[in-house]
This record gives sequence, structure tokens and C-alpha cells, in this order.
Amino acid sequence: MTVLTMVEAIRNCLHDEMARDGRVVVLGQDVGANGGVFRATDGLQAAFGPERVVDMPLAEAVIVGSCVGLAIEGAVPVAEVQFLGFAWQAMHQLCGQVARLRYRSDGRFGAPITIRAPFGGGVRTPELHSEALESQFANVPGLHVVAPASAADAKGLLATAIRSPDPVLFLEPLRGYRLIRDEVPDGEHLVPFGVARVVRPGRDVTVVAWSAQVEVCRRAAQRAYDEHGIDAEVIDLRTIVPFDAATVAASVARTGRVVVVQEAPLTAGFASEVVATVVEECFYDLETPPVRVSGWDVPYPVGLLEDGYVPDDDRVLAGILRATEVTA
Amino acid sequence: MTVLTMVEAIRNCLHDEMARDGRVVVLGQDVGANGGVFRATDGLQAAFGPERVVDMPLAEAVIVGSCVGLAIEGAVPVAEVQFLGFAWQAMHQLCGQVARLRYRSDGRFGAPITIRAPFGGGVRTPELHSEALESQFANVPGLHVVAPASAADAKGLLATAIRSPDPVLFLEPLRGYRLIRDEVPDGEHLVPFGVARVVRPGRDVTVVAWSAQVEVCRRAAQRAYDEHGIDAEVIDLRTIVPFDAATVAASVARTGRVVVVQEAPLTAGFASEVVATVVEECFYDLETPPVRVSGWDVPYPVGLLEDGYVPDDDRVLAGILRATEVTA
Amino acid sequence: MGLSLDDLPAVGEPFRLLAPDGSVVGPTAVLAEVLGRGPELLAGMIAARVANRRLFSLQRQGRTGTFAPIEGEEASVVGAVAAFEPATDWIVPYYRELLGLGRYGSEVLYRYALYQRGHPGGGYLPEGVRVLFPQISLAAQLPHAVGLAWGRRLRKAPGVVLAFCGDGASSEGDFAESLNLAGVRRAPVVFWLKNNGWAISTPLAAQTAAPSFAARGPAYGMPGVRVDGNDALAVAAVAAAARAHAAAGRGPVLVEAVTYRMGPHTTADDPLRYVPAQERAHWAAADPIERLRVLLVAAGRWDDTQQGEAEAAADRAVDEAWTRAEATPVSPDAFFDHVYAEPTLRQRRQREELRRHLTARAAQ
Amino acid sequence: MGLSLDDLPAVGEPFRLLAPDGSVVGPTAVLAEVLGRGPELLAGMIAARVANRRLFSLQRQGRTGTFAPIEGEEASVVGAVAAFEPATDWIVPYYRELLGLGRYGSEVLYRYALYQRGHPGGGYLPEGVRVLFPQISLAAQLPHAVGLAWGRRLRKAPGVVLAFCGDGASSEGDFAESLNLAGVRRAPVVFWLKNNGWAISTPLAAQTAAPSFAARGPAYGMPGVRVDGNDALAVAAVAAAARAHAAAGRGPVLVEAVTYRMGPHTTADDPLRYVPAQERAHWAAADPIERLRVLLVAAGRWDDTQQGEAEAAADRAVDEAWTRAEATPVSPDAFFDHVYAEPTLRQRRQREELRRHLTARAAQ
Ligand SMILES: Cc1ncc(C[n+]2csc(CCOP(=O)(O)OP(=O)(O)O)c2C)c(N)n1
Ligand SMILES: Cc1ncc(C[n+]2csc(CCOP(=O)(O)OP(=O)(O)O)c2C)c(N)n1
Ligand SMILES: [Mg+2]
Ligand SMILES: [Mg+2]
Repeated sequence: MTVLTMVEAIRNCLHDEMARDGRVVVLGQDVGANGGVFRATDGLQAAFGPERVVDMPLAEAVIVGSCVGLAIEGAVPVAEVQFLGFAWQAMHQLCGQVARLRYRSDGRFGAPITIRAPFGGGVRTPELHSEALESQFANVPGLHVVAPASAADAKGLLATAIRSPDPVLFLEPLRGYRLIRDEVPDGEHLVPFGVARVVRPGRDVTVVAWSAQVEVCRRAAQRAYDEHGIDAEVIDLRTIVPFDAATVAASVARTGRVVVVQEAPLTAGFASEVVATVVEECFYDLETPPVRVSGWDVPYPVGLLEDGYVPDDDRVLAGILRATEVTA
Repeated sequence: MTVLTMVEAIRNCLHDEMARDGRVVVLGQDVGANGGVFRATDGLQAAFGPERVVDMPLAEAVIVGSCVGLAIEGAVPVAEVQFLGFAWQAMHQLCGQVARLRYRSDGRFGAPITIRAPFGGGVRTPELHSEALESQFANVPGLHVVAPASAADAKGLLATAIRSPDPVLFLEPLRGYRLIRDEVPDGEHLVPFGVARVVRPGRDVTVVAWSAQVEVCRRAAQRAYDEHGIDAEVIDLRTIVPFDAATVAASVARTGRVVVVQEAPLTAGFASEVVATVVEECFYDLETPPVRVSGWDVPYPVGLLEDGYVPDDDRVLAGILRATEVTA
Repeated sequence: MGLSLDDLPAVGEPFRLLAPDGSVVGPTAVLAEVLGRGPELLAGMIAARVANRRLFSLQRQGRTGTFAPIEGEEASVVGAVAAFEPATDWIVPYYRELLGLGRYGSEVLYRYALYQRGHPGGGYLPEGVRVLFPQISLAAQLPHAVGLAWGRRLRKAPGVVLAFCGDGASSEGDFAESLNLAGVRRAPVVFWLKNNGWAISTPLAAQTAAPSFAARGPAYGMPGVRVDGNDALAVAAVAAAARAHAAAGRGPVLVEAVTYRMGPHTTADDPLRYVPAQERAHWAAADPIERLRVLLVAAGRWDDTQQGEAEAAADRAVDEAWTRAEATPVSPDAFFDHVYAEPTLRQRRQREELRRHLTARAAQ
Repeated sequence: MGLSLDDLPAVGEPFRLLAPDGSVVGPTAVLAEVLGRGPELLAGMIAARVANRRLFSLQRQGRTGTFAPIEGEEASVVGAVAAFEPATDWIVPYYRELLGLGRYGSEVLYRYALYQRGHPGGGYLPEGVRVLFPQISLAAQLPHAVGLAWGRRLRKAPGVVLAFCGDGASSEGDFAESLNLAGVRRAPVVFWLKNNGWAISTPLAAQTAAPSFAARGPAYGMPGVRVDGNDALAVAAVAAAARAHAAAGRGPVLVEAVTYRMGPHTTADDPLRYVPAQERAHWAAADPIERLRVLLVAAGRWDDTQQGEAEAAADRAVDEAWTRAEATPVSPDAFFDHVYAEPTLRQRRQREELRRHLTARAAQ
């Protein structure tokens, strides 16, 4: 075990996977000499050369779209989209082509393609750098959508993504790159898709989150306990698709209450899917209405207004109190 | 009142709005001499000339993106995306630019822009012509998302869309263009956004749908009544954003049961939003778990497999029976 | 040896060897090099045209879905493909070339029949047949083509990718992004733009103000050349030169084949709404099949027997492909099969639900 | 009279009037026409550079967010804008030009200060100031520029749109789609591509294999010309010719201004990781301000007093803009204000929830 920041864990994983499998190629804007704008690919070009770590022209659609041909010809592409907001430029390739390569070809071609993209708020970026768009991709069958919350999971899930025979959209919380630090297993470490992680066990209410909001929820749960004696269970989904409904449902079956937390706008965010699934699975266990704590139905705001947008532990705590019918 | 098909209602509305307001311009692929691949713009170029009805180069991003500049300079653009699946090519302009023009400019510029697009299955199209992507756009604040189910609503909602100071994604069910025929008010007819329509009143269960699925639900409701004596209320959302949660909640408060029907894949489809909202609003009224009847979590299938994908009245009926706890 | 790309125009009159009446107007040295391929090209074009006509009747009989006719464009497809090597070279079509790919084997027609019938097996060709699936999303196949070429270079496999697109598709962002990337990576791709005058109802003047599409080649760091797309021998000569350029590691090439869509856009389209009659008449006189046939007959390289045999063989091929396609079963829940390598839990449950539903429906 | 676009190169050496040392190397007739604008251009460039340096310290003090320096590119912005008419012409910037738009009034700097502070008021300029908001999504402003120009034509309003983008942005699909549409519609747009050598860490050779960016002009049906972007007078002359072309109804123009990004990409970037030192030194010797200053001083059109005044005025302008911006209030729930003309019911409820939350937070 070594304590690493999330960006270090990602960088190490990329290095190890490239060393392990000569078919892995890393491509994207500024991934070479610059090592990526967050240094996630730092040192890779020096180690593996410019044919395997490729600075691409500034064109997201062809960065993502060329992976289709690369994969058919036996490469294992790991592409970076510099910020998830710019994946919209590649939406037709990502959702219309990469996601359905296996499907369209009736199983003839797999698409072992990983698309990494930073996302999420909290660091006062310019527009389109902070948007949480995960539900838009979760609605596209054929993609896996992965959103680690710890450095250890970042390593273990990224390794699984790169080795996956299917395309994976791998979402990295940009405010977590350096802030998230934890013990990361040395050597090979694979975390399976579709297995949520219980971050904090609890009996009174289930709190579901992913990516950077997991830490916010952990803090809120601690406060719920310290300030109100409420014992919240916090579950990190880890992967949005596949969605581990079973773990969430088992927890809600015990607690009877659920709070789902996301940074995305409320309407049609993935929290809605979690709630809809929970009520289908646990209807008769639920004691109070499910609560969504979410970004608002507004575009991700400019820097001075950011603090009112991203859910914080106050808002998650308020959600926990609502679900447990405590009036604050 | 005149009985019209949906495509006739749309065409008439476009004609009337162009005649009424000289700022309205229609632009898109093949909208001119050809009158659109479904003839929705037939006759417009002859009536209003090639400066107001413009055949555009084959490039969705700039078709949608140029509307931003047109609108700022005082035009009222009504753009056509030939099929909604190709709106992905314009995703960055539609969601990153058009949807936030008012927001980004702090209210300085409105975006009276309508983007029309056929969508939905049932007519054995090639790939990417039938996809129901509405929830992906519903997750983008700033857009209205409108999906009429009748010819009368198509006219009334399209007129509202064109006159709206905000951008509207106007979704037309391609299998309904000629199949849907009903009485359409003559002359000016405006249907407000955010007001759902009760298609069939009923006491036992609430069935929520939009676009072409409304007719499927009406048939299923009739069968539920005829074959099982179940009295289902069918609600047509008409507009997905804004979502008339109040009408749905009022109905569920009476019936205690809800079925939500959509063509999109299940995961993160808009049905999840409807369910999540209903349980928040009507938790204590609900007597059985909400039911989603949906497309499956697969890409929209090829022609020979289409019938197993698009929800039909059998499946909706099964959903109604499940919600009312009748075992078929 | 042979034709050099440097000698070919990027704007203005396209390169040609034969005039529409079959008389020789181009360099005889070049003609001599490709003339031997004439009968093969003619047979390929006849196969395409016969199949195309058959598809119209199959469509009326409900045995095939809406399709995009190739009529008029046979030379621009068959002639191009003739220069490529099935053993190493990928063909990346969109949707209008499939009847012209006979060089890549009979499996292509069978799979196209499946595709046209809406069968999931129409989405691929088996291992060893380097033809990518038909692409519906315009220009979306071009990034794939660049990836294929780049991928082969990465693993040091030889081969060149022939990627088709239309004049309309040239306006898509994917077209420009792909050319640019291919230029930067010196990827061995021949971008083959079939300028057939129309994108559904949109004429060239509404598609671009540029004097040619080939002019985009140099703008993205590669040669761009124009060829008469109705002159099969000229097409084959230019395709060979383009392939040689790419195969030699000199990077991609853009070829604009100037041709004409003689039929409707698809069987659902009505070109009478927008195509000027005299335009169609002009191009009818420039038919690619007739042009080559006249030359070959005059040269003693083609006769009525061959003509009859070529037509009969084409007919048989369609019968075989369609019969085989119609006999290919499909399970009504097959769409769950290949979304992921392993279905998700949700999908497994959904599939069970669908099966119950299908069983109930069958029982009714 | 004046410069003709036909005389300017699309590839090869960019057009210039002055050598880096300030000596005259271009046509003196052209020089004579623009020389009178020299002091104004120099003052504009000084204003940009002074402000740019001030922003570095404001950023260290936490008074402004990460920003994209203009240093080295002053001539390619100030010189271009000089040819455009605030009364009729739109300027469509991306994010690196804002300090060079003084010609469009002091409101630009104030709004840029708001923008840099993350204030929602930084997203627009008031009625009458035809500068569009800064654009972050690369090349996404170009479709808007075409729409603006087309929209003015529709209502028969005069005016030309000056749309900026970078060398990196040229690789985006939006760039190609926009040029092509502008060509087809003969929209009066001058596409102004600042080739500053880098897109963050990506050098030209990794961006395109084309010999120039200007070569894309003809490929999309418009003139494409190269100008030395560090020669303010040449820039102004070319911009005037381009504007005249567009204003005369002859359609759009693509100008490639060859310049250099002397600073980091943004204040968050470390160019030492990737910029070769000798490259930077080479361009330091081609500084646009020094070049023009030498000429104007020699011509008796500029002296130390003017220099001092220009610098002091620029300093004051920054102080004023920042003081005003810092005093501009914002409500913490302002993001609900302008998503729709009328908030939805959901938004109204959400806003109430946020207000309760903010009140509780304040009470803590
Ligand atoms: C991205 C995209 N937009 C729109 C369409 C609808 N569409 C199908 S074919 C076509 C015209 C294509 O013209 P061209 O590229 O010239 O090819 P051709 O059909 O003439 O061979 C259009 C607009 C599509 N299939 N894909
Ligand atoms: C669509 C999009 N992709 C990626 C980025 C991230 N990004 C910001 S600036 C930049 C480089 C831009 O280079 P260039 O266009 O040459 O402009 P310059 O910064 O050199 O002025 C990149 C990749 C972005 N802002 N937008
Ligand atoms: Mg065409
Ligand atoms: Mg640059």
C-alpha cells in the first residue's frame, strides 16, 4: 500500500497498463510532453515514445472516432477528452459509433476503448470545464460509465476499464485529482465494474453518491451522527453503468430511507434513475420519500456563484434530516 | 376544426408563423424544393422564397450553431435536424451554446430558436433515425423539450415554440407524421408549455407517456377496461421540459398507482425522472411500486427486431396489470 | 511508373481517359496500363447495375427495405476498388457502394442482403473480408478509416484504407477532422469522395462555394485530385496512383470522383421534385458502362456473350444472396446479444421480461 | 488603390510591411495608407501589454482567475480590430483577445474584469457594443459569427463580422463547417486565425500537415491570405482589404495572422515543459510593439511623452475596470435568473430551497 493522490494513482495505472500490454496507446490533446493539463499522463511519452503516447490535433470527434479503427486493428486506445464538457463535440462518435461497435457488428468487433475525462465542479474553472453529464451517457447502451471516488478505486477501475472488451467512459473528478489521497494497493489491482462500495456502514438511512460527492456525503454522515445521532450508510456507486442496484437495494431494505446525491442538474440526472430503481426494488421497505440532493436546474455557474451550486455537506445533511424526518 | 395529419398540422403551423412574423426563417437539410424528407416544409420555399427557407449544407453543428448569431441579429430561426440521432453531431452547439445563450449573456440575448427533429421508432428506418434521446436533452437546463402526441398539439405547441423567447427542441414522432390524424383548430392556436393533457380520465391507475406512446397507452387503457375492468387515466405530458409534475401528481394522488411509458432505453430515460418526481410528491398516496414500461437497455435495433423493442399495448397493459396487482 | 498524382488537377476539368462516347482522350500510356483490367471493371459495373435494378423490384415485393441506388456511380466505385488489395486493404463504405464491392467476395452481397432486410448479421463481414459495415451517419466512417490505417501502421502491417464519402458528407466536421488527422499521422488512407451532384435534394451550389472538393486535399496537407468518375479506366488509374502514394508512406490522398446519381436518393425519394430534367439527360449520355463497353468492344475485348454471361452471373448472385439472407434465422430478442461482451444484470432481467412477453404474445 | 487580396500569399512567407527591426520591406504605397493609424495602433498594443502584465499580478493577488495572456499577439488583434467599424461590425473573440479590443470602448475591459472574476455580468456587453462574449469551447464561436453576418444581411443591415480563432481551433469540425457555410451564403465574415504556434503544448506540426492555415480559404470558396501578425501596420492593411471584400458582398475571407504566444497558455500552464528556448528567443526579437515603435519614433510620430501617457492610461484603465468590477454586486442565487425568460416551477422551488439553505448557512 502507498498513499497516493488520485492523479498519481491514475498516472501509475496508465504506466503499468502500457508496460503490461504493448497494444495500449494513449492519445489526446497535450498528453505528450506536457503530460496532460492535470499531469495524468506525465512521463508516459518519455517512457513509451511518441508512437504510443500521441498528441492529437484539437478535434474531439476524431480523437474518439479514430479509436474505432484503432481498436478494430488490434490496438487498445485510451483517449483523453480534456474536459467532459468537450465530449459533446464527440457525442456522435462516442454514443453513435464507439458505444455500438460491438452491437452494430453483431459481436464481430469489440471496442476495448477507454475515454478518460475530468469533470465536476468546485475549482472555479471557465465554462464547460465542470459539467457533470454522466446521466446523458448512462442513457446510451453499450457504454460503461465509471466514476471513482478514491485513489485506490481510480487505479483499480482504470485498470479494469483498459482491460475491458467494451468501451468505458472514465470520469475523473477534477477537484479530486490532488485533494483525494488514500492508500493504494501496490502492483496489480483490479476493481470489478458494477460493485458498489459501502464507504460508511450505517443503520438509519442510505446515502448514495459517486465521484467527488462521496467525500461530501461522508462528511455529512459524520455530522449527522455527531450532531443528530443519525447513523447514515454511505454508498459509493463507483460505476454508474453498470449500476449496482442490488447493494443499494439491500441497504435501503435495512434503513428504509434513501438520499441520492449528485452534482448534475436535478432533472433527468442519474439520481432520478437511482430513485426510480430503489422504489421499484424496495417500495415496501421505504418509510419516507426518497430524497435527491442535486445541482440545480441551471447550467454550471461561473466562479463567484459556484458555492451555491455544488451540493455541500450542509445540503446533504439537510437531505439526511429530511429522509429521517428530523426537522432541523 | 379540420381533420389533419400531424405533418399537415406542422406544415400549416410553419406557414402561418412565417406569414405572421417576417423574422421567422426555416433552415435545414432539404427543407427547400424538396419540402423536407417528410414534407413538413413542403411549399414553404415557394411561398416565402429561398432567403427565408434555406437549404443548408450537410452539417448539423453549424445548422444549429448559426441560429445563435441569427437570433442575436433579430431573426427567429426554426431549424430542422433531419433525424434526432444526428443532433448528436450538433450536441456541443445545441447544449453548450444555444441552450445557454440567455444564461451566458446574463439575460442580454434571448434565444428564440426552435430545433425540429423527427424521432422514435416503428417504421423500420436505418440506424440512428429512430432513437429516443429526449432525456439527454432534458438534462440540459435552458432547453425546452416538447413532444406532441396529436396533430392539434403539434400545431399549438409548435406555434408556442416558435414564439417562445427560449430555445425549444421540438420532437416529432416519425411514425406519427401520417398516422396521427385528429381535429385541429383553424386559425391561431397556441398550447402552453408545461400543461399536460389528460387523454383519458380514469380512477384506478395513472399512465404517463408522451409522443407516439400516448396512442399506445390509450389502446392499452381501453383494453385494461374492456378485458379487466381497470379504469386507467392516461396523461400526455406534451412537454418534457417543463414537466407538468402537478397534473401527474394530482392524478396519482387519486389513483395511487402509476405506469410511465417511454421508447428510450430504461436506464436514465425520462421515465426515471417521472417516477422519481412522483415518489417525491405522492409517496404516501402510492399503493404499489411505480412501473416503467420502456425500451430496453440496447441501441435502437435493426428492422427485423424492432417489434420486440418499441413498447406496444401488450407491454403497457402488462404494466397496468402489474401496477394494479392483477396477475395476468 | 504510370500516372503521377502531381499531374492531376485539383480544380477544373477532371482527369479522364475516355470521352463519353468511348473515344480515347487521355494519355495512351496510362490507358495501356489499365486497359487489361477493362473486362473485369465492366463485369463489376454490370454486376452492380443488374443488382441495383433487381433491388428495386425486391423492394416493391417487400423483400428488402428502402435502399440507396448506385446507378450512374458504378465506375466511381468499381474502378476505385479495383486498385486495392483484399489481402491487406480495408474498404470503408457509407451506404451507396455495397453493390460495387464484388472484388471483395460474394459474402459482401449476402451481408448487404441481410443489412437490407434489417437483420443484425448485416452489420459486419466475416474475418478476412476487409469491408467495414455500411455507415448511415454521414462522414462518421472517416475517423474510423483513419484509425484503421493508423492501427495497421502501429503494428507494422501493410495496407491502405479506401474510405468513401459523398459530396454532402464533405460538409460535416468529421470530414475535415479526419483529413487533418490523416495528414498529421501520415496515415495510409485514400479518401474517395464521390461527387454525384446531389445530397438528397441539395445541389452542389448549396453544399459549398469551393471550386472543387479536391481542393481540400492540399488544405489538409495531402494531394487532392479530380477524376472523371464515369470513366472506369481513369478511375482505376487514379486509384492505383493514390494507393501507391499512400502505400509508399507518403501519407493520405483525397480523390474527388465526379459522377452523377442517376436514380433517386433512396427508394423513398422523389427526385422529380428537384432534379432538372436536362441535367439528368446530360449525364445519361455520360453513362460509365456504355462508355467502357464501346471501347472494349471496339478493341475486341468484349462481346455479346460476355455481356450476357456477366448479366446472368449478376442475376444469380442476387438470387443467391437474397435466398441465403431470407433463410438466415434471427431470434426476436437478438438485440440483447452484443451490446456488451457480457450482458449487465439489468439486461438479463430485461431479456427475461421480453421473453415472457413474446411467449404471451405467441400464445394469444 | 489599397491592398488587393489577390496579391497576398495563401502559403509561404506572410505579407509584411516592416521587418522585425522596424525597417520598411513592403510596398510603400500600402505603408503610406496605414501609417497614419500607427500611433493609435501602438497605443492600443501598449494598452494590451500593460493590462496583460497587470493581470499577472492581479491573479497572484487572487483578484482575477486564471487567464490567457495576449503578450506577443497584440498586433494581430489590435491591428485587425482597427479596420472594423464599431457602429456596424461585430467582433467575435475567443478568450485571448479581450485586452486588445479597446477600440470598442472601455466597457469591454470592465466586462472582461467581471468575466475574469467569475461574475455573471462578464458574459455580455451592453447594447450597442458589438463584441460577443468570450468563448471557451474552441471554434464554437464560428457558427455564431456566420449567423451574425447572415442575420445582418437578412435584415439588410450593413456590417462585417470579425471572428477570431486559434491555430488549434482550426482542427475542430466547427471551423470547417463555419467556413463552408459562410462561403455558400456569402456571409460577410472575416475569419481571423491567429496562428501563435501553439495550442497549449501542441505545436503546429502536430496540429496539421498543411503548409498554411490560409490554404483552407480557397478550399471553402473564399480567399485565404497570410499576414505577419507581429507587423501591426501590415495587419491593419490586410484587415482593411479583407473587410472591404466582405463588405462589398464578395463573401467571406480567411486571414491567417502568423504570430507567437510569448507567455504561457494560461496562468495555470508551464511552457518550460514544452517550448524550445531558442524558439522563444527568436520570436522575442520579432516583438510587434518594438517594431512599430522604432518606425514611428524614426518617423517623428511617437515620442517618450506619448509612450508614458499610453502606459499610464492603460494602467488607469485596468484600475478603473477592476475597481468597478469588484464593486459590482452579485446575489449568490443569481444563476437562476436567466436560464429561461420565465423560470420554470421546478426552478422556483429550487431557488426557494437554496435561499433557505443560504439563510441557514449565514446563521451558522
Ligand atoms: C449526419 C447525418 N446527417 C443527415 C443524414 C440524412 N441523410 C442521409 S443521406 C443524406 C445525403 C447524403 O449526401 P452525399 O453525402 O452527397 O451522399 P449521396 O447520398 O449523394 O451518395 C442525408 C442528408 C445522415 N444520414 N447523417
Ligand atoms: C472544444 C474544446 N476542446 C478543448 C479545449 C481545451 N483547450 C483550451 S485552450 C486549448 C488550446 C487552444 O489553442 P489555439 O486554438 O491555438 O488558441 P490559443 O490558446 O493558442 O490562442 C485547449 C485544447 C477547449 N477549450 N475547447
Ligand atoms: Mg451526393
Ligand atoms: Mg494557438
